[in-house]
Amino acid sequence: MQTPLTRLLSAAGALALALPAFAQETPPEVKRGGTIFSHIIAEQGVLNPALRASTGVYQITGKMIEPLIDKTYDGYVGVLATEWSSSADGKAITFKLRDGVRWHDGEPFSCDDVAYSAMNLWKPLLNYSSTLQANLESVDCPDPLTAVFNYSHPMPLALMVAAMPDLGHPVPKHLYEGTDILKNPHNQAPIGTGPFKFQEYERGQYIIAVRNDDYWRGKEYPYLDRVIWRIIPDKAAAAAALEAGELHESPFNGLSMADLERLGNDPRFDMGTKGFENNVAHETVEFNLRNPILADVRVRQAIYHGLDTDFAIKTIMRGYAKPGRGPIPSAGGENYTDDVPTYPYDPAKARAMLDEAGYPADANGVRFKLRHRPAPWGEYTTLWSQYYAQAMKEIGIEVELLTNDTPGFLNGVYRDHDFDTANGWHQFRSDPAVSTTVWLRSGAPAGTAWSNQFGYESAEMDSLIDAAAEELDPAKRADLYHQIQRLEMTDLPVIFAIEHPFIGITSKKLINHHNTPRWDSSSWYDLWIDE
Amino acid sequence: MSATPILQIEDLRISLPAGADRPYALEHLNLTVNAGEIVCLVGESGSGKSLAANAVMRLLPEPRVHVSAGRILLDGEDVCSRSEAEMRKLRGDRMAMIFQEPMTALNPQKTVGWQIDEVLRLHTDLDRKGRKARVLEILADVHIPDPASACNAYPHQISGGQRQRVMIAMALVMNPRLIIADEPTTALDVTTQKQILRLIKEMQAKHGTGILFITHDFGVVAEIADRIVVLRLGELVESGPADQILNRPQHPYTRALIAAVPALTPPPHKPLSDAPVVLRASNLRKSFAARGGLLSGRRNAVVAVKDLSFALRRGETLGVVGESGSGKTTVSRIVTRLLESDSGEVMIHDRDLIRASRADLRSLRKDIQMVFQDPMASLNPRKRVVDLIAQGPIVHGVPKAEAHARARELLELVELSPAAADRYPHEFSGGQRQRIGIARAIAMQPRVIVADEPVSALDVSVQAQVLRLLADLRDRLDLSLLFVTHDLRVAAQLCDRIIVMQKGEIVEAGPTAEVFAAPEHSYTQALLSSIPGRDWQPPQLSVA
Amino acid sequence: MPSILVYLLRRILQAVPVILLIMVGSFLLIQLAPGDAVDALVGDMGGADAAFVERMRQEYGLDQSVLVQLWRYLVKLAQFDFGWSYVYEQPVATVLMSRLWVTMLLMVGALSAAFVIGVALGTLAARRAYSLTDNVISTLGLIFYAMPSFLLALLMILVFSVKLGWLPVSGIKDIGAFHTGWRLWVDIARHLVMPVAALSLIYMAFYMRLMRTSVLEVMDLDFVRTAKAKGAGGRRLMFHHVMRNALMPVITLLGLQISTVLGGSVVIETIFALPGVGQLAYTSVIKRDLNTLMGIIFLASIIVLVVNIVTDMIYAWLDPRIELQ
Amino acid sequence: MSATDLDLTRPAASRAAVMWRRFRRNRAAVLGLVIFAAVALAALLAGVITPGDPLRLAGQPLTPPLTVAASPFGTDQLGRDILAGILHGARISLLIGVVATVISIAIGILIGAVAGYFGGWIDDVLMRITEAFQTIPSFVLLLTLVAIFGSSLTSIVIGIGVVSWTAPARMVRAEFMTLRQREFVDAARNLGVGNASIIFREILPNALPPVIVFASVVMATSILMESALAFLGLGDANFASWGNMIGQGRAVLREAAFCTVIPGVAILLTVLSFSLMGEGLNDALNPRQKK
Repeated sequence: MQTPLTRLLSAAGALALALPAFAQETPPEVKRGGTIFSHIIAEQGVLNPALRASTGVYQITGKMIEPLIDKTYDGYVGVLATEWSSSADGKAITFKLRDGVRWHDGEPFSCDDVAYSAMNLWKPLLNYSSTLQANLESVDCPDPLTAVFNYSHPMPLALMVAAMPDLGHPVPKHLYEGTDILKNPHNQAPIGTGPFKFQEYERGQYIIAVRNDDYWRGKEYPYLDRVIWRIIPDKAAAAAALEAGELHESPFNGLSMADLERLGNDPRFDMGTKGFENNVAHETVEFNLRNPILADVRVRQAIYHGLDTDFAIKTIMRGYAKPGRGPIPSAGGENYTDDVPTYPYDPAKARAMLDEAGYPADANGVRFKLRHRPAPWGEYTTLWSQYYAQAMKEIGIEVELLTNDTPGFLNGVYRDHDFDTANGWHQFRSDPAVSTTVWLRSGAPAGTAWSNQFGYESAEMDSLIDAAAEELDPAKRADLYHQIQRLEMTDLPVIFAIEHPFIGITSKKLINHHNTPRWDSSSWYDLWIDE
Repeated sequence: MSATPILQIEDLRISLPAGADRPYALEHLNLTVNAGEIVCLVGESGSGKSLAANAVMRLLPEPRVHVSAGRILLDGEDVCSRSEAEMRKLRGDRMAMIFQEPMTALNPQKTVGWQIDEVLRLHTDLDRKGRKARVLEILADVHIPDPASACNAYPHQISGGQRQRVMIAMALVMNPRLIIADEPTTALDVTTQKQILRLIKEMQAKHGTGILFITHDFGVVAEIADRIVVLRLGELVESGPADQILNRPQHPYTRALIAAVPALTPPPHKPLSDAPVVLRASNLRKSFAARGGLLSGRRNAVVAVKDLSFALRRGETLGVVGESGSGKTTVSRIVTRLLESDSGEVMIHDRDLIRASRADLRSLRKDIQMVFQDPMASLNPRKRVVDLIAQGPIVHGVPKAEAHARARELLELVELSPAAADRYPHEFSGGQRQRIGIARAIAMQPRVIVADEPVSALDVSVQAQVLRLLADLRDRLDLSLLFVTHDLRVAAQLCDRIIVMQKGEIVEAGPTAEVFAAPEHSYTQALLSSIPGRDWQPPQLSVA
Repeated sequence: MPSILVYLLRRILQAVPVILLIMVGSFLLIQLAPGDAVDALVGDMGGADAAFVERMRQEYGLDQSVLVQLWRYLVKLAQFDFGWSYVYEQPVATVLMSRLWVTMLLMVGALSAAFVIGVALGTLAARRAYSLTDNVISTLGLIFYAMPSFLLALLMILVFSVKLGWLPVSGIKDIGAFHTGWRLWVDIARHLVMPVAALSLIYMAFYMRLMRTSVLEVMDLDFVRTAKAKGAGGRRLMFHHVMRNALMPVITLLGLQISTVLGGSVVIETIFALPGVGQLAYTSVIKRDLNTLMGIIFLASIIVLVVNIVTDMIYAWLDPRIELQ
Repeated sequence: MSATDLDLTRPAASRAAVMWRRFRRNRAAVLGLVIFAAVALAALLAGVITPGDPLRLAGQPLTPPLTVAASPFGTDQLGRDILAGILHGARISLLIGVVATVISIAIGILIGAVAGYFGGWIDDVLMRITEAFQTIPSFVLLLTLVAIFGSSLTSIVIGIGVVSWTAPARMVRAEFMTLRQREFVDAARNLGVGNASIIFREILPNALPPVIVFASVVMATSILMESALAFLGLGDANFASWGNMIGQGRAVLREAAFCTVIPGVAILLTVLSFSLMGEGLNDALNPRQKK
């Protein structure tokens, strides 16, 4: 139990050292002031990361509301927390909180805020956090700068730490207590501790945040005067705006691949996946094992053999992706392994396997038909579904695409199980226990999105998942996850075909951009603009 | 009076566009209008008389229809060589026009005053006050009762007669040398027509204007013409002083036209009082409520027919006579139950048509058939003639082949070639269509035929033929005829008895001859005295 | 004066059953759609656990039966409470109000441009009927009509924004410039040029063709001949006698099309990132933001009602034969 | 009498011949017919010129037009042949245009005819329903219908039909209200002809010509509506439709404008051909409107 604790503590220490180091690295000619225009593709109803865990929310609130812990290229570093440790039985996790931090309204930040947020928002109201904090019983405040989280079952510290950047944002208790939390006006006008203060939200148009002159990192931060997010749902319009200089950056594939690639070649812009490593997603093909044809694992494997993932990566993702190796992406750190069974593109083999499984082609070359539901998550999933349909035709499977909007898709797939195959994304959230293993475990009620819609039931898988969730030893934990990966790649209830981070495009005028693995969700305290 | 005539048309020719049924609408037209003279240009439809009028005003739909030869001299100056701008100055100032239908000829969106004022604005330098005074003056001149309020009225707010007075005022306001009146009284009721004709004569006498008066009605001609020009299919057939043309026509066409004018002498009274009554209508009443639901406000109901009773005997022709708004058309619709009456009964052979059930009504309809006013509108343009005629019998269960064979026979009966059977209605002339309509009615072998203004849309010569056919069929098939008409001449010719209606009520009824000879009711008297040309007795002419 | 008030009151009362029919019908129709606002929310967030989903359904009242939801909605609506927007987490009235002006500017701009230019060109074409001018105008009209508005919008962005840099690409105003007063309005106008053009083109084509036919028809009417016989001609004839009468069918069409224009703004607002009601309608449908969608439909009903009353009044003003009743 | 025997020497030209003559006189309409014939031919011969599934991989993605003989119009971002898409898409567009129009006109005729013929409370009720449909922006209603029934070709076509019937209904109603007062209707009633027969056999054939002309407008709008749906990503992905091609081509608009422009021009030409033919049909069926 000593090893992880020490390492994490040293990581926290590293931040303390890194701070002045960062300041030294910053070129002396740093320019202060200025406004940055950032692209956001979808309107956000709620600007409270303690109520809505999604990158769309973090992208904005990250500048105003800070988490206990953030993730950098050097590992996990404390933001509002300075140290963290776990009790030996793993049932108590203690955070030391940063001193001298004040909310934007001037009130001091303390353990009360953390305890209130955890018990009243994170546990009952925050998506995914409810699962994570299901066993949270109480948060004690022995002193204003110490928060002790008490669990009824062991909580691996690594899991907790990995989850905190996304699911660990405290909100000010004094503004929320005694109100209807979901309708609290600060959900749209957030009060945080971050380097920028919320100023204005013009629906459908923009959100403005301005410099916090009382930021805890020091008077020199942040460098910028203002951050403005422009809401542009249309990718082509956003591309034109970026080109016209009306935007400085567009994260999370806010432009079409074609425009990203085109503008990536423009000397005015930096384009790439750097700074998005923490937000990796899989393009999938999901099976409904209730269909007797698909219940046969040979059929599922044959389908995998029929998919030319390299072609799809090249045409759809323009090379900014790699083949998937099961539920955990290569960005998953020690929990990831590439030692898994694979199914390289081999249509001849796919055909042979289908023949063998008892599905020969008829006179028209058709073996059977599948009703496929493509997720409406935008360019990648749409094109991937169409590629999938094309590829299946080559091996004699007729695929009918049933296009629906989001609620229609989620209902068809997760509640009604009215599909043969489906495709969509699966986003990896720092640790497999946050949202990945839920997908593979049996027993979830029908209708919950991203819970087992396959009808996949494996006692072995279930026990592996349960064991990993409470395993405190990081090495053993990693090994359990490797086993899970291998089992998934063998049983294949879902094909994690392609692993891809998001792509962003940024004006070269921005200095210090994308310098952390979840940069667009981070606070931008050190970002400045050279103009 | 000046030596040069006001209007001189010399050898005028108007060309039609290629593809028309004839190359020229008008050829070799010569005509002179002197000051203080009314020249009537008479002709049936298609004679080109209106085009001639428009040519004088240079209002032909050029270039498709245009003057291709001849001269038109206004006060000795050639109109044809004028530019459009010069013409605009002439129009309304030196020559003016009065049209047939005053409702459509006035701009519905402008007040009467504005429209007269426009002439003054276009042709004078008068200021607003001066113009206003002149407008009021001219309105008073044409005997509009309250000129000041008429000024602010829109055309739809005044009566038809008043509208035509406004048109005349508009034509007269600049004291033009020439007025062209294109069928100015055709759309009016007889009593109004009489007043308007009187007004035109009065104005002309007062101002010494030359008038070119276009009409198809010899009654009107007899009433006002100084000289007459007769046109037929674009050609001048005869012209001369009124007396000569009216009483001693030379050209066979003129003679035929005049012969076709129904004489005002009713047929001898047929003794029918012992014939059985085929149709008895009693206490019919109909009022029209303004359409509307719960929330859409109410308007006072208009009573179209109040408490009307009459009887029709076998073989008899009963005329229903009245001006527009008298309710005569409503009567024809109620009697055939095309319109539901509010109360009363219509007994046909002891069966009440008004209260008949759907099934009974169907069989009753066989007994009472109708001939409609507009022979174009009353024939479904998408059906062949044979289908039109056979439709009724087929609906009533006659086998199709038999009905068709019978339809072809009927065509002969109405003096149409059997070859007509397979044609569509638009291939026929108005008179022929009306014959088809009659054949359709007869195909049902009815006891009663209700004829609603069956000849009012037809030219005089055709009118006479159709009337003759109706009378003939009535006698041969022992039919009874309920004949609705506004035209007293027509009524006089055909009807055994007449009912005179005014505002939904019968003001007088009796044998036609008696009513014509000694009208008792003042309204009947007014009607009879308004018949144009009633003092002119068309000569008995032998027609070749 | 009171008669006009009585008229207005009656029109409004007449509209009540229609609006009620629309609201109930739409409410039940939308309920047929698979999934609800919470599903959409979960989709947006990239997932959520079962507890969260259940909690949100309760919060939004989506766990109740359809009829209960409908009744609650109608009761609120009767008090002019449009409910809560699930997507924007604001009262629907606030959401609508913040977007209505954009759509109104877009619609009024597009329709007036279409009307003025369409009527002018249609009249010109009719005056020079069958000439070269007429052929050019009529052909243009047909091409305008056949041009998909989104294609035109994309091409305009390419040419006027990207290549020439004359006009802003998207949005309703220059964000971050913080213009005020007349500069703000100039800025907004600049942003609306392309959307208005793209939206108005098809209607311009409609009005152009209709006006041409209508003018030709009116020119054949008797009273125009009367006016000519009076010596009127040229512009005077066109303006006082022909156009006023010929406008009537165009105005009828204008009144009938108002809701179609609202529908057309969906695509245009999406392309130009205009924060208007059209885009909102699209979002509300795919996110099952029931209350917002109902609010939009209600708003559309009111707009249609108002426009119909206004066109009827214009009608009555243009044609004295028609009485408001 | 000379007038009684009509001069039947003139051979009665068949209706079709007369209409064709009038149609032919309008050169633009003939051009429309030619374009339409080309589109129809493309739809017919799609399988011959570009055999196989138009959605399959046909070459290097984003091949520009006129560079590779196999794909003269180039390929899209998934390497699908654009020519094949255009030809096969013609089928879909025509199918949508025709079926949606038939649906909307059929509903429109039924409602308009009944409302216009009977009048009174029936008219009131039907017109209130029509107003309700007309009040909801048709495209928003279409989006809702597609959200409910999914983006299948069937539901899109039915949806378009269902949202476009109000204009034909009003038009048919207006025609019926005029025509029911014409004397030939009274004549038929007077003969004892029943209501249904009067509506469909007597009045409807006379009310049809303007409706047929209007059908060309509905057809054009249907195609535009489908393409707008597809543009928003709500088209049926199982078929190569022009709208789908534009919707997806838009992502590569700057890089490969031909992916958008070629189907865009196809839509433009098709819609244009409908309007042109509509003008010609108007000349042919309603000759009185144009002297």
